[in-house]
Amino acid sequence: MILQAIVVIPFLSGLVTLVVHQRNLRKIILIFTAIVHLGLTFFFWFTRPPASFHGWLAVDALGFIFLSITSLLFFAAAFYTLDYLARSEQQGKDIHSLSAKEMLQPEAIFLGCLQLLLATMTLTILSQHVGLLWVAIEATTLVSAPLIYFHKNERSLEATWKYLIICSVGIALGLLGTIFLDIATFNTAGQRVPLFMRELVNGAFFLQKDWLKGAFIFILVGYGTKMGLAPMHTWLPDAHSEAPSVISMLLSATLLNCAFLGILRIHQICVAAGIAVFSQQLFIGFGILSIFVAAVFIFNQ
Amino acid sequence: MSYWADVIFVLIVVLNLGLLSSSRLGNCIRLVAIEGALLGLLPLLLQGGQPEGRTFVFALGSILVKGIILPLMLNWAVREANIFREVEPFIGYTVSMVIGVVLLIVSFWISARLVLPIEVSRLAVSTALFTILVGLFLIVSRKKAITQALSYLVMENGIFIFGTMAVALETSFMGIIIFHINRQFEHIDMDQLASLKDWHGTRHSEERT
Amino acid sequence: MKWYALIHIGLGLVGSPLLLGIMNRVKAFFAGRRGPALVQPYYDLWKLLRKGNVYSRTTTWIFTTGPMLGLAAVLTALTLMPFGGISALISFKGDLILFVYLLGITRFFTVLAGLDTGSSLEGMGASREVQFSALVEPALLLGLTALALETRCLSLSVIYRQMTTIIHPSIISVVLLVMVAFFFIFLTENARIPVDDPNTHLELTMVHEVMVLDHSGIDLAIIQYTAALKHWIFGLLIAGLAVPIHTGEFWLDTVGVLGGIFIVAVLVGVVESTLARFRLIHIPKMLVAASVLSVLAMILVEVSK
Amino acid sequence: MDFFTLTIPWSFPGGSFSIGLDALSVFFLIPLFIISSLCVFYGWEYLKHDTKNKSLSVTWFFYALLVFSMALVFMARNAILFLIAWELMAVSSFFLVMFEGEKAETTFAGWIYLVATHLGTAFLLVMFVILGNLAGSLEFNAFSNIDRFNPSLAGLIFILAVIGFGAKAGIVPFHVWLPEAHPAAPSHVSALMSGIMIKTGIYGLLRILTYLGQPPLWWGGLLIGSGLVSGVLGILLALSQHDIKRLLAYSSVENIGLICVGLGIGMLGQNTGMQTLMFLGYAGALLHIFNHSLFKSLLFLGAGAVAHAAGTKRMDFLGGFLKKMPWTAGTFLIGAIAICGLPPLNGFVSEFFIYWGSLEGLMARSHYLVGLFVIIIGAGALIGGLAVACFIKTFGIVFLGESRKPALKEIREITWLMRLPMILLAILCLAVGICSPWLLKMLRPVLEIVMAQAADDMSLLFSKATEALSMITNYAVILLLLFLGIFFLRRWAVKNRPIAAGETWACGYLHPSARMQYTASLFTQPLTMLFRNVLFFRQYKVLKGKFFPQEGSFKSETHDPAGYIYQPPFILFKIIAHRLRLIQHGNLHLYILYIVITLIVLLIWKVGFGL
Repeated sequence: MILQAIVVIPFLSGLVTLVVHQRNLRKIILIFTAIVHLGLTFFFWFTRPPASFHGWLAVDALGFIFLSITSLLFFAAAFYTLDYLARSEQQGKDIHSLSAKEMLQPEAIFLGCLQLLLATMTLTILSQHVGLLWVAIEATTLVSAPLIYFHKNERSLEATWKYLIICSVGIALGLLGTIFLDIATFNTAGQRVPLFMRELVNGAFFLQKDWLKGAFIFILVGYGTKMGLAPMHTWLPDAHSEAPSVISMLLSATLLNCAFLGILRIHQICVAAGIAVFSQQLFIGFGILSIFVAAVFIFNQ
Repeated sequence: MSYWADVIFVLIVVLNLGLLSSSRLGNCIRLVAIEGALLGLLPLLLQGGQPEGRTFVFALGSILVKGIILPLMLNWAVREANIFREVEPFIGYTVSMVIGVVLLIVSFWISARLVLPIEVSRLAVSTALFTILVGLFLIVSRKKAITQALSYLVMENGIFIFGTMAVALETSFMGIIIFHINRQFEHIDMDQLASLKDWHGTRHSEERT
Repeated sequence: MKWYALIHIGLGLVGSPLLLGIMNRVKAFFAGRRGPALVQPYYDLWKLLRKGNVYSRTTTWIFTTGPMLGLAAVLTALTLMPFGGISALISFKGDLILFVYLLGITRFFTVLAGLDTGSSLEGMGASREVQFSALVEPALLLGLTALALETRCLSLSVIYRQMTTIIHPSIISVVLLVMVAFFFIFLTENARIPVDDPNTHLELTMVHEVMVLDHSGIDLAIIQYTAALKHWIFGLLIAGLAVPIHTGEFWLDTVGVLGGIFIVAVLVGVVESTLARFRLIHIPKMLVAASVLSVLAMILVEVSK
Repeated sequence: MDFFTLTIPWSFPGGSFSIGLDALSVFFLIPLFIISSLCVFYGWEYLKHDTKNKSLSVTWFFYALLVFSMALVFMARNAILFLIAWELMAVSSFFLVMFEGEKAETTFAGWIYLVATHLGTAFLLVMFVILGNLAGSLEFNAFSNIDRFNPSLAGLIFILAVIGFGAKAGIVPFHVWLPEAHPAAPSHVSALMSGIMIKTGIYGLLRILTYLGQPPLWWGGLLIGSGLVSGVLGILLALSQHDIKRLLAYSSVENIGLICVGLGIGMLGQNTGMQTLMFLGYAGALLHIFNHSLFKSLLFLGAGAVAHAAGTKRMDFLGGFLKKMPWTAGTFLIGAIAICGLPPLNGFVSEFFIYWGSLEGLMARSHYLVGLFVIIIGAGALIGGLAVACFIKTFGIVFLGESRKPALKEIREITWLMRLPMILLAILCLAVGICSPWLLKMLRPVLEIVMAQAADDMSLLFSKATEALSMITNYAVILLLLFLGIFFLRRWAVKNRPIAAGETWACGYLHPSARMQYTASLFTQPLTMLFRNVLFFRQYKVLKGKFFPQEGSFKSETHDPAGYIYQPPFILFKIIAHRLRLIQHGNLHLYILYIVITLIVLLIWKVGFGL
């Protein structure tokens, strides 16, 4: 039951913040969510909660690392945002230097989406079903779009638009990968393996190798775009430079992890299915390419 | 039963090729609408035996949305931004056709590798792959934001074909989820478009600053 | 303690100024004049010892310690030098390295003393001296190594004792080459004509003399005595090779070597009066020639074995 | 082997915090602690005036970190720990070099230093990986029981070690950072760096050599070759420098060259089985490491004091400092005599061993080795001669004569706190020079490790060496006694002679000025002209006016030939990086095109060909 709480609470508080009008009430809700989330994660450190929602949500070892990172960082981001909002408010009022077009995203939407982002990220981490994982990642993209579009000027609109288009193309490929995985589970023997991580890993040997490879490629490219692997990283610098610093911190620190988690899940399946060499080669290739591209661009900034 | 499915698949391939070569926006929207409607029928045919009620509702829903609602919204956006012709796309139409054929060959070749376990028509995988690749290609090769949204829809259709196959393979729950999420995305897409009517991928930060 | 080695050191201390006298007398003879008395250098030294000193205001304690340390180093080097076949006061394996570096100390401090006065002329002399000495050291060490390779032992006294006893045809060519190399080094180290003119009066042309330009009184005496001793040491180096006989009779050998040294002095006098000064850029070639000769000697030794 | 080991389990994969002390480590730790503690006194006073806007606590933190990391390098017994300490040393010394970061050339020097050390570390990384999987674990004692190597692999490991450690030690092709970084650092730091830090490279090389077993012939040859080239090129470049600290940095390159020659001779002895050759080579190298750390730090402290007092490091602006800074001048003189290897001091002892070693090698009469030893003796003597010239120039131009730029601020002798370390170091140099036989006895355990041989059959060698050293000590004493004798004789003789003061004789020129004195570059101009095709010698002459000559100017400088090796690769990388920038042009379509291309390529490659 607690497991559902850690997802539902941020979701509800996000919706409430969207609606509520008083400024400091919103802030209280934000702080409350951050504390509750961190408290629950801390609690999970001691007693690993049982799977809930008949197997769809569970905290496995891999997910737990990401969960602790995400909640800790969100906790920090929450406090930082309070001050950030106050300062940008101040900036907007007194110096009027912001160009006329420069308006700020209404605070309600900003804080609301922030909490929804936390909810969706927690959902991604906890989901054991591959399909649910895809839905959660899609949700994180949609929720984070308005966050990037905080300073409403022409450049951040363009950055958001790029972020949306490229990430949705990526996620569409991710969806295709999930479907490939689903088809891969249907083998000649006729019995089906449900798309739950536990069954997939145990029954991995019976999956069709070709479809599994196809699934891996699509998911790697799809979620790789979201994660910012080398050839697909092009949206990352633009989006992060336009987004407010706290958001780019959250994006790069936690959101990329969730996308990476998606890839790691499929990697688990590949390892179980015995084609580990195939996936490892790709990982190494993309890794080196990303390091090289990053080095070149850092050198030039 | 699979005969009809093959007909639909061939029709979809033809529609995609048509999309590649058409320069008028209205025409493109109409092609995508027909393609959406055809795809709506697919789950019924692929079901093989007696289609249950759920897939029936599902097919009807998808025809309704893909065939009618989305084109209307796109047309509204086109009228709103009063742009009717795709002006000098990155890659010319004839060249797009050639690339379309190449993509067809590639998708057939890859689908030959990905043998389907069940006796769904051989065309299914290749048509799906082809539609996705055409969608991706259109996003890249067309300048207008609206055309990009359109080509994103084409890619959705491609995935939908895969989805229907999966649905045929009893993962209906997945299909429904896919369906709703995409709708929400299209909606957000639309209002963004309204405010970006003249935008067509201007050059960004590095050069100007 | 070999007491007779002390005699040789005494001979060196007393006889070294005589060499200068001989050289001047030979030059005078070639020039057709009577020339100064043989013992004239002794008179000069005695005169300088009794004169007063004039110190430049820019000089410091280095100006006075330079010559003294130079003399001390040369005296220690003298104790190392074997007198022809007869071994030196103290000899140990590897003393030829110490010998070369002791001469290095003399050079180091005479140049520093020269620089202390801060005059541009002394600077010029110092820079030339430093250039030549940087090339003399390899030549000297290679020469000694050639001898060591020939006689297969590393102590100066043992080398010279071996050298004089075994006389057979192959050794003569090696000895000749090394002697010529040592002769070049003799001319450079002691500032003889082809390298530098000891009694010129134009400061711009001097090398060794200009560094001691500002010394006066007892410092000048010390420097001149050090120069004389260096003549004696290098003379010994060459004479030890030139006089091959080693009768075992102490007095006879000593007289033989003394004769050798004086012949070397006469030879230098002859060279001084016949040759004119080389241009400064040719002198490095001459010094490199010296080291090449020693290397050639080594190759001959290798080949003959 | 280690008489003290401490192993703490450590969660780092493959690594373990295992440190140990054996004779070799202790031999390197002693100079480290001596010099670092002395430099603290010096540095305290030296930095006191520069606190206008820099917080000293940061620099002293990094100073402590540097000393700690160097000690850790000497004690590390695990490859990972060694590399961590190595990296820590590089980073902390980088921050120390950047103390005067506001100057442009300091940042430039710091940047080159950082890049050079990390390139070197990359080679070390590869070497430790090879050694690691050969020995099965990354522990050093696991390396030692690798019984047999196939020769090509051992050769590769040796090459990597020479490049990796050579980059830190400053062997010629990799020495480019040394003359940049050392002058830029504050003097007490460059004293520590030049004294000890470049020795960590030699320590690493020695440590790895003990694991590689019997060295083949070409290893010794390589070390001797690179040593001689470093020696000659180092001293030639030192000769032609105007900046006093750059001069000292280049002379460090020369001394490292001599150390490598010693090591090379030792390895030749090990290969050909000639005991004396091996003993003399290694003993010479180790002694020179110890001696060099002493007199080089003394010289750097002296140079720092001069630069600090005068405000500039250019020798041509200095002059006549002996009269104003007697203590600094005295200690600098002792350092200069020591580094030239002149007898009474410690420099001579190690050079004596190296020459003696090469002479012994010559005696061994193996034909093709004779050529090598002749070259060593010839080049060694040349290096000695040039070193004498170089340090006569340094001492003469800076301390003797008149001050060339009277306008400089009033020069005062440094305070006692700075003088004390220099005097102590000078005394140490003299002490090591005089009582070298006892020092050799202390060296015995270290030599056992390096020569990987039992001590007993070395006793004959030891007795011969100590006998020679005691002779040298006697001669040093004779020299000093003679000097005292002459000194008192002279005082007695001069007692009642008139002493007059006058003007330096400038052959009749009426009003000589201080500017007429010889400058640094002019002093060594004959020598640098002799070797001008080795050094990149540039002269800039400006002569205005054809008939009525106005003012002209002359400037000559020598560039490091090795600098030109590293120019092209860095320019190439800059061009590539600039060209690659175009990927990020902001055009959405092409972004998606990248994704599509990756997808299709992967699909075709992986699924299509079914690889």
